[in-house]
Amino acid sequence: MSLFEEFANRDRVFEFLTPVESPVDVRHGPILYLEDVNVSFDGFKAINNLNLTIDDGELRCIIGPNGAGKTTMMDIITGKTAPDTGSVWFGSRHNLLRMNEPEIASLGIGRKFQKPTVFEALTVFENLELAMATDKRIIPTLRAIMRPEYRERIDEVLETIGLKDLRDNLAGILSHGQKQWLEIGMLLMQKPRLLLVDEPVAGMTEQEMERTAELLTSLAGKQSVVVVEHDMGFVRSIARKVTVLHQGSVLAEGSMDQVSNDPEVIKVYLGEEA
Amino acid sequence: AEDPIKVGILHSLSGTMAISETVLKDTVEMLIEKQNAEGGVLGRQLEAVVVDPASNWPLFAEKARELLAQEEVDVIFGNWTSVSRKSVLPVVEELNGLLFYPVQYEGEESSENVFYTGAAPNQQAIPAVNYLMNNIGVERWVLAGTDYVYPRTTNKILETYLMDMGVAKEDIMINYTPFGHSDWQNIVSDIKSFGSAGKKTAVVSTINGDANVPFYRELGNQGISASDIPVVAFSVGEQELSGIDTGPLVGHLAAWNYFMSVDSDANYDFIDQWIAHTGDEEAVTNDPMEAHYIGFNMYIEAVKKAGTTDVDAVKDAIIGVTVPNLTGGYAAMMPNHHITKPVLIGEIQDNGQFSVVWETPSTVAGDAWSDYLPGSRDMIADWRKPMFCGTFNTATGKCGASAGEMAAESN
Amino acid sequence: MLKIDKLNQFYGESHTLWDLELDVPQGKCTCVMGRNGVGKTTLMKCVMGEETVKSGSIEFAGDVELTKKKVEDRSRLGIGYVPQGRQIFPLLTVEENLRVGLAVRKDGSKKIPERIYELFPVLKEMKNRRGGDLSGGQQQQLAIGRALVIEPRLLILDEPGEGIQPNIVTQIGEVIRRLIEEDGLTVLLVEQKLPFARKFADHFAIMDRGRRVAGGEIGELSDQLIKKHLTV
Amino acid sequence: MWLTRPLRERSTQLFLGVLFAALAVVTLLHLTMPEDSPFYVSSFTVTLMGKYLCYALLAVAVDLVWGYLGILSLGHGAFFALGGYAMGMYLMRQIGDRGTYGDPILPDFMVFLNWQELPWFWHGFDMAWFAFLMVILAPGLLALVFGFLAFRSRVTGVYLSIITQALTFALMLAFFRNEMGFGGNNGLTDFRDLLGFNLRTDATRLGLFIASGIALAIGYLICRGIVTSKLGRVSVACRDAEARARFLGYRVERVQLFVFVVSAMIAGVAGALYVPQVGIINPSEFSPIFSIEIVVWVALGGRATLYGAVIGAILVNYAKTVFTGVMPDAWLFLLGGLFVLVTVFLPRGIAGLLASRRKKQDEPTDTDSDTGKEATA
Amino acid sequence: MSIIRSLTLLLFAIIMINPAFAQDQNTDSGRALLTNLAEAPASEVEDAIKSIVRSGDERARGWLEAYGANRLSRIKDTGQVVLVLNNRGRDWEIADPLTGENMGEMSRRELDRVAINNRIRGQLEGILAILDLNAADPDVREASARDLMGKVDAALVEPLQAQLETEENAAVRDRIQAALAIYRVGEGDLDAVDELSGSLHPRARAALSEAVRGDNPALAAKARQALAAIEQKLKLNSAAETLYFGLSMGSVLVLAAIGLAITFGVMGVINMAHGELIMLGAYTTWGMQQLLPGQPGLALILSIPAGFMVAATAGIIIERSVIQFLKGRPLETLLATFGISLILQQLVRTVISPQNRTVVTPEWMSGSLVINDALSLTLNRMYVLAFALIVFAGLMLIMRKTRLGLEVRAVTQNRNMARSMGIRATRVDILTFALGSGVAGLAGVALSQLTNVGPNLGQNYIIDSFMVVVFGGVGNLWGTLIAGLSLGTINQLLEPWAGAVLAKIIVLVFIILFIQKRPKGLFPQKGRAAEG
Ligand SMILES: Nc1ncnc2c1ncn2[C@@H]1O[C@H](COP(=O)(O)OP(=O)(O)OP(=O)(O)O)[C@@H](O)[C@H]1O
Ligand SMILES: Nc1ncnc2c1ncn2[C@@H]1O[C@H](COP(=O)(O)OP(=O)(O)OP(=O)(O)O)[C@@H](O)[C@H]1O
Ligand SMILES: NC(N)=O
Ligand SMILES: [Mg+2]
Ligand SMILES: [Mg+2]
Repeated sequence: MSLFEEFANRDRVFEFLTPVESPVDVRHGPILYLEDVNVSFDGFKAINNLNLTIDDGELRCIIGPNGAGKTTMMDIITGKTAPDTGSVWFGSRHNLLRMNEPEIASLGIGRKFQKPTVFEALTVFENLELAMATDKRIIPTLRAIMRPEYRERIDEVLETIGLKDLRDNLAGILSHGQKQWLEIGMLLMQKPRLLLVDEPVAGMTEQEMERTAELLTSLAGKQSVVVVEHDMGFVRSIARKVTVLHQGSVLAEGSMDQVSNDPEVIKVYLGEEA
Repeated sequence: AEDPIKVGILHSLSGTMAISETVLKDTVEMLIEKQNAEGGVLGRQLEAVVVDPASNWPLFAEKARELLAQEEVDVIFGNWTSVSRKSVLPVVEELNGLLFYPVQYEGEESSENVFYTGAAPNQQAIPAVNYLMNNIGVERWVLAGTDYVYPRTTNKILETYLMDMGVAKEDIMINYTPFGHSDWQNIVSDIKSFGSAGKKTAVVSTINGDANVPFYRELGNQGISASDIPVVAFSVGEQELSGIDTGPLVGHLAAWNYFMSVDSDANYDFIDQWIAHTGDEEAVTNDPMEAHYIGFNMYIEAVKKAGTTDVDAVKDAIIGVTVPNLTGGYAAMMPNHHITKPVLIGEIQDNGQFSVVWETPSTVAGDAWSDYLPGSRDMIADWRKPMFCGTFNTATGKCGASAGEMAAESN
Repeated sequence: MLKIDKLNQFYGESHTLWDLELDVPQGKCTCVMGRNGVGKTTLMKCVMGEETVKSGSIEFAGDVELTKKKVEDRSRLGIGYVPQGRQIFPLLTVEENLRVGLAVRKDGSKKIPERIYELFPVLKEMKNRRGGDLSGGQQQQLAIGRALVIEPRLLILDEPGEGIQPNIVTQIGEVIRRLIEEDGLTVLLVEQKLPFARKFADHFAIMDRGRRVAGGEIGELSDQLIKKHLTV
Repeated sequence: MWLTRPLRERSTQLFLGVLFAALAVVTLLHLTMPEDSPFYVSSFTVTLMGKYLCYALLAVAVDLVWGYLGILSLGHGAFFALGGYAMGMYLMRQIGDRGTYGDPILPDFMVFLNWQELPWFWHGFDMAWFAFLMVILAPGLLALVFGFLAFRSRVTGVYLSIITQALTFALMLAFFRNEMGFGGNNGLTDFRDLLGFNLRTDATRLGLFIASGIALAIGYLICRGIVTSKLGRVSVACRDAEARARFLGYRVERVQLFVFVVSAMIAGVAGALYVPQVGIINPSEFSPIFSIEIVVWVALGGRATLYGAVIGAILVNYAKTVFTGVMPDAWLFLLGGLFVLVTVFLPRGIAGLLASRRKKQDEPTDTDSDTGKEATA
Repeated sequence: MSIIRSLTLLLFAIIMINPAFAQDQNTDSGRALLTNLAEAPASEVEDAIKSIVRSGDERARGWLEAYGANRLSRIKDTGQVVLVLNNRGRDWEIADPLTGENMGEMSRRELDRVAINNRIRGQLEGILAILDLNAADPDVREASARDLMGKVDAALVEPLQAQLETEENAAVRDRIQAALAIYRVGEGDLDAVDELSGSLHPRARAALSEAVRGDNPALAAKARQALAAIEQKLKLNSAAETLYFGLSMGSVLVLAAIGLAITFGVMGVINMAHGELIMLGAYTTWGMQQLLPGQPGLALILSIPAGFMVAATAGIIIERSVIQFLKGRPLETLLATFGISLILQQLVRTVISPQNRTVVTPEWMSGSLVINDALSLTLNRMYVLAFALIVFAGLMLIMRKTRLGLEVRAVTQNRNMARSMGIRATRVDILTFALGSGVAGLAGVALSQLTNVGPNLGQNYIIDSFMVVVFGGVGNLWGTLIAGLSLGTINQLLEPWAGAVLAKIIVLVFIILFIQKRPKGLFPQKGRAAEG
């Protein structure tokens, strides 16, 4: 890239040059659309001709062996990793490959990381405050004040994620599972159109799993949800449509029953007795 | 007894300049000790007040103020770099102090409150160039210096001087390097090819302090010997040589007003005293030390003459005071607050000393305002009444140059 | 094999483990269960020495008082540790990650036991890739493999199935059983997933708010206990 | 409003209270006490304290970016020095024809190095408003350009630290060059008056001291305002988990740029107030070691507290003043020893000591684990 | 020049006609000659020298050499000329130049140096060079012949040609031929141009340029051709020279930075005292040379292990007393080590001296390796370059191939886990810090051969070192090597046209811009692993 292009790179810092944000256009079908995406790391093909479509309001489970490329796929959608080839569209208007992470996030794509990632030096409450869907530009953020309705909303979410008692504790001291919940809470605060949830129930008890399942199912319809999970019990409890990734591409897709009876899926993923 | 006379010592004891300045602090302490042993002056003892301005220029001003305002010293001996002097100058002028500045410098200054006991350019640079031109037959010149005001000014003066003497512009090469420059490969190689054009070439070095060791090393290693391309330095003295393996440098030159090897009894006594004071058999003396020696003795004489340490009285009394220097002659304080000095050219020897190869037939009076700079050609300084002016313009007959003449002058 | 007695631990001011008692019988798999944040991981860290205990004792192999041992020496005694969150060395290659444990081995072998690669073939395949580049599940396998390199007598597994594909979870369970049965390994397992625990553990202990509140043979793990202690 | 919010905090009230009390006491003692009274504060001391206040303001600026944004700037001296040069240029122009050579336009150093006319970048500095604007704009602009490039490219951690160091180092070398037209190594000196007030009078000195105190108060308030706003929390978020902040929709690089530029401007003001009080500005203020020293003051005082930075700056510099006078040969041992001891025994600096006294943790201070990762990775 | 001209014939006469000149052993004539030299006013020194040479005295050469080296003095009281054997300090050891007998020590006050200056020294060297043309050592003969290039005049042609007949060494013959050719070009000899066409010697070039400018058109044309060819060659040589300068400067940067690449890059300690550890290595070299006076080479070699040990020990003390308490607080190490660096600097100032110390360069490291007349590589820098590469290779081996390397990396990446795996982290910390510090000490040993050994030594390298480590990519030793070498080379490439100051500024700006392109340095840790 020439120096000039570098400076002219539109979607970086110049405020007045950033594309005007417009609502997601889902009149013509899916909310998320990946076509022929390829990624390789030092020659290793992590994503291989991946095609995937998520409909508006859908709850989709994605399963697949370790290293199938599930997390990498999320990295691509959220702008963290740039694919070598392919296209990724959010609705029919937004080409995600031309945007950076904050832009994608403000379009309404929220994400929970596989390894829970929260702001450890801030309190639980502040973590949620920052996640809240508000004007995130500099000056408005500087002048932002804590309105009562915000507080209510945060308290609501604290209730949902069961961290009410820890609201003024630093997030850094939370246990693994508690961090998972906090991150889910941050996702809720964000009110995204599309939630990407990477292994939400890892480290949760059965009962918490149930709660998570309820939560995610209740979101579906209003919001679209993509869940990656290895816990088959959990997947079964929420699944409508399941996609199986293997070696960077779709191996099977269909209802839970269809998929779990697919011999290929059993061989590479579920194992004989699952 | 009466209160002691307080002598402020304002030399860096830490930081980059500590290398050069610490010995000057020790020198003044030694001189004070000796004076006290001889009964002090006016029946009063002397007391040193030492502070460390830590090679930090604003700190120099602050410490000067501390010495004058808090400690109420009667006189200050201090500074090495010109920038530290410039920083201190407004303070000593404001608080009407006395400062003895012992280092060769670029000139272009004469303050009512400062006594310049180091060399002005006409007491070092010009005679050295004359020597090279007349005695060595140098026709091509490399003016190499550290990029700060002393080398800049000195080289400006020398350039004008050389051109006046008929040296062509392409026979002068000017090169500036940053402080502490350590990689001289390219520059030495350039000097080498500049010097291989057939004409006798010499380097006039105003390279400062730490940069000299790697410079001379590189000269030696690239095989430039004193008989090919001699280097005459204005900032390399015995102190600097004590950090260099002088074997390969024999024959390179320095111009000063004093060398430790000078064959005079005053000098030998001074050296004995210095060695006794430091307890180091290898301790060396150098030119700025001599400058402090002279300055200190002048101050004592002036106090005796004035009969008081009152600053204005001492200022008055000191002009015309004459004391022995260490080279067997006398130094006199001139009305422009500079002193008379002999100019010596020395060659580096393998024992880290210089051997004097040439000296001016008589002493030279320091010139505050150079004759080779357009702005100052007409200026003189004279701190005797009634003139009492550091910037007297002989063309206009007024104290302080005025704008009109300046413009005419620079065209 | 491991006998924990009246263990108390604090994070700064907050009392996390309260007079905790736990018995891990030799050659068996003991599973510690409990809700999030009750202190399971903390307990494991105390055993490994990553957290200091305030009072109480941890007795290993009948005669060694662990609380008096340095962290480094605990692995030398034969304790392998698979921490929660994997904790692999991200910039070391897979092979180097495994080699780290070699120094502790009693036999002084300089070679990674072939067995590890048999258990987790993916590690062999990726042995020159840096640990941090692996997928989550691959890292978990690496962490287990790494703990096995030292051929431990006691293996501590903190939620080992987390993020691993089902067939490998099963496989890990089987490996654990095999090691218990063939080599007489003792296993201390932290696990939330009931089916897994039921299938592979011999004993269980339930923790709540830093205390041990129930325990016994795995068969005794009743729905009632579960309801009482494992649901919110 | 974000600026006034800190006024409701106890810590800010305390800080401002102490600061203004100190200003008042010093002023009173200076003006009312007879010179031989033990309570008399000499104008030397007043100026010295004015200098400390400037350093304190500089330290606050550094703490803002380091403590709350995780940007360890090893080049903040550059912004300080630029502000100082802008002020110095104004003061030089104020000398007018009172210089040695009497040139009404050209400063002395230009005359005797034979400059024929004023370089273009010296124009306008004869006007106070322009010069004072440049005090803020010059460092701000440099920070903007530099930060824009660096943050956009996501340069972080030590990489950022080192290029800030490269920046100040390059500027130092550039300002050393006599060709640059800033007086080379000698810098700018021999100032006479500021806004018509003679710099060599005690009244002006006192005025500068008070101005420095007020600047510190305002600077502290601005920083505190940012820190306690939501933007402050976003900064901390960017510091600890940049990627997470991005995925929440925050333009991390803009947050960084904003705070960095504000900090640079504050540093510039500190430099501008410093110069007339010490009487010289020269390229050594650009030296990397000076910038490192600033960081050391902040660390010693206690990072991410702002008032800790003030304490650190004043304490270290006071110690320097005392030690260099009292034990000129050994003061570096004392100062060096102080740094070592504080680090080892007071992990959160002096502010940490105060905070642990109060047994209340109202500051998000734990930070190193993540910023340090850069260094360990 | 006149003295050379008049003496040459005479010398050759002596050498050629009667090489085994029977000397008069009369001591009195020697004494008279020396006294004559000592007393001669400046204008008559030439004659005094002439008479010494003319005397044919066997000891003449020794006297002249002593004279050239400022070692002839007179005792003030007696007027006796003596040889100064040791001229350091206040008392000098002297000997009788006539008998060689040692006369013990005498105060400097009692002695009066026999004055000499550069001009006379130059003439002396010329005389000695001509004498050398007859030396037994062919290298000496070659050097002597080289010195004669461009200095040949009509008087010398014949003796040189005679010498050519008998000279067996080809190199010496080439030199003499070239020297003669330069003379002949001046005389308008066309064939001589051919002989000079390949020569890179500046004198040959000067002669050819002269010919181009001269009024002999045939000669001028031919000379122009020859010059063009020479210019071509020179360009190549100067490119090679610049590259060498660059690599050599780069190797200094690498050496200075490589220890930091361990303590900072690998361990994460922001070690502001790194420069002072380098300084300790340099002072060790000085100390060694003080312990072994007269054996600078041996001392230097012994300094390599000693410098390593001294700095490593200092490193261990620093680690144990300070760094170990700062685990997990890497930024605070900056504060503490900054303090340590201040203390170490001042310690050296107080204990040793605020002044620089002299470190002698051994014979075998002085001077240059002459590739050709236009290209010679300075030896000290060549050794430093080689040393840097060896140190780098050694470190690389340790970090890649030994258990320690693995453990270091494991500990720095995850200390708790490493300890849980049985790694004795404390021991690893100590060893690693000692290793990094020791390597800094090695750098100091090498730097003592290039630059000042003084309390400021460390300060001069600390900034550059951090720059190199970071530019190369933290934690990557290869990065440090490549970064150091390339920054050095860029700097030296820029210097000829930008000047030293601007070149440095450009390099810094280059670093700033480069980091924009590669925010993790030259060799970044890529991928997820790096993000942790
Ligand atoms: N930066 C990288 N460099 C090299 N290989 C990588 C990199 N990132 C990912 N990989 C590889 O790409 C593959 C896909 O990784 P990814 O994390 O997407 O898997 P996943 O489906 O999320 O697995 P899991 O269920 O275990 O989390 C893995 O084999 C991984 O090792
Ligand atoms: N470093 C710490 N400082 C303070 N409190 C901590 C720290 N680490 C953990 N805690 C607290 O201690 C309690 C026990 O944590 P621990 O990690 O042991 O839980 P756990 O039982 O392993 O939970 P999970 O199932 O979520 O992994 C939690 O409430 C947690 O908030
Ligand atoms: N005056 C000098 N040498 O700076
Ligand atoms: Mg994954
Ligand atoms: Mg846990």
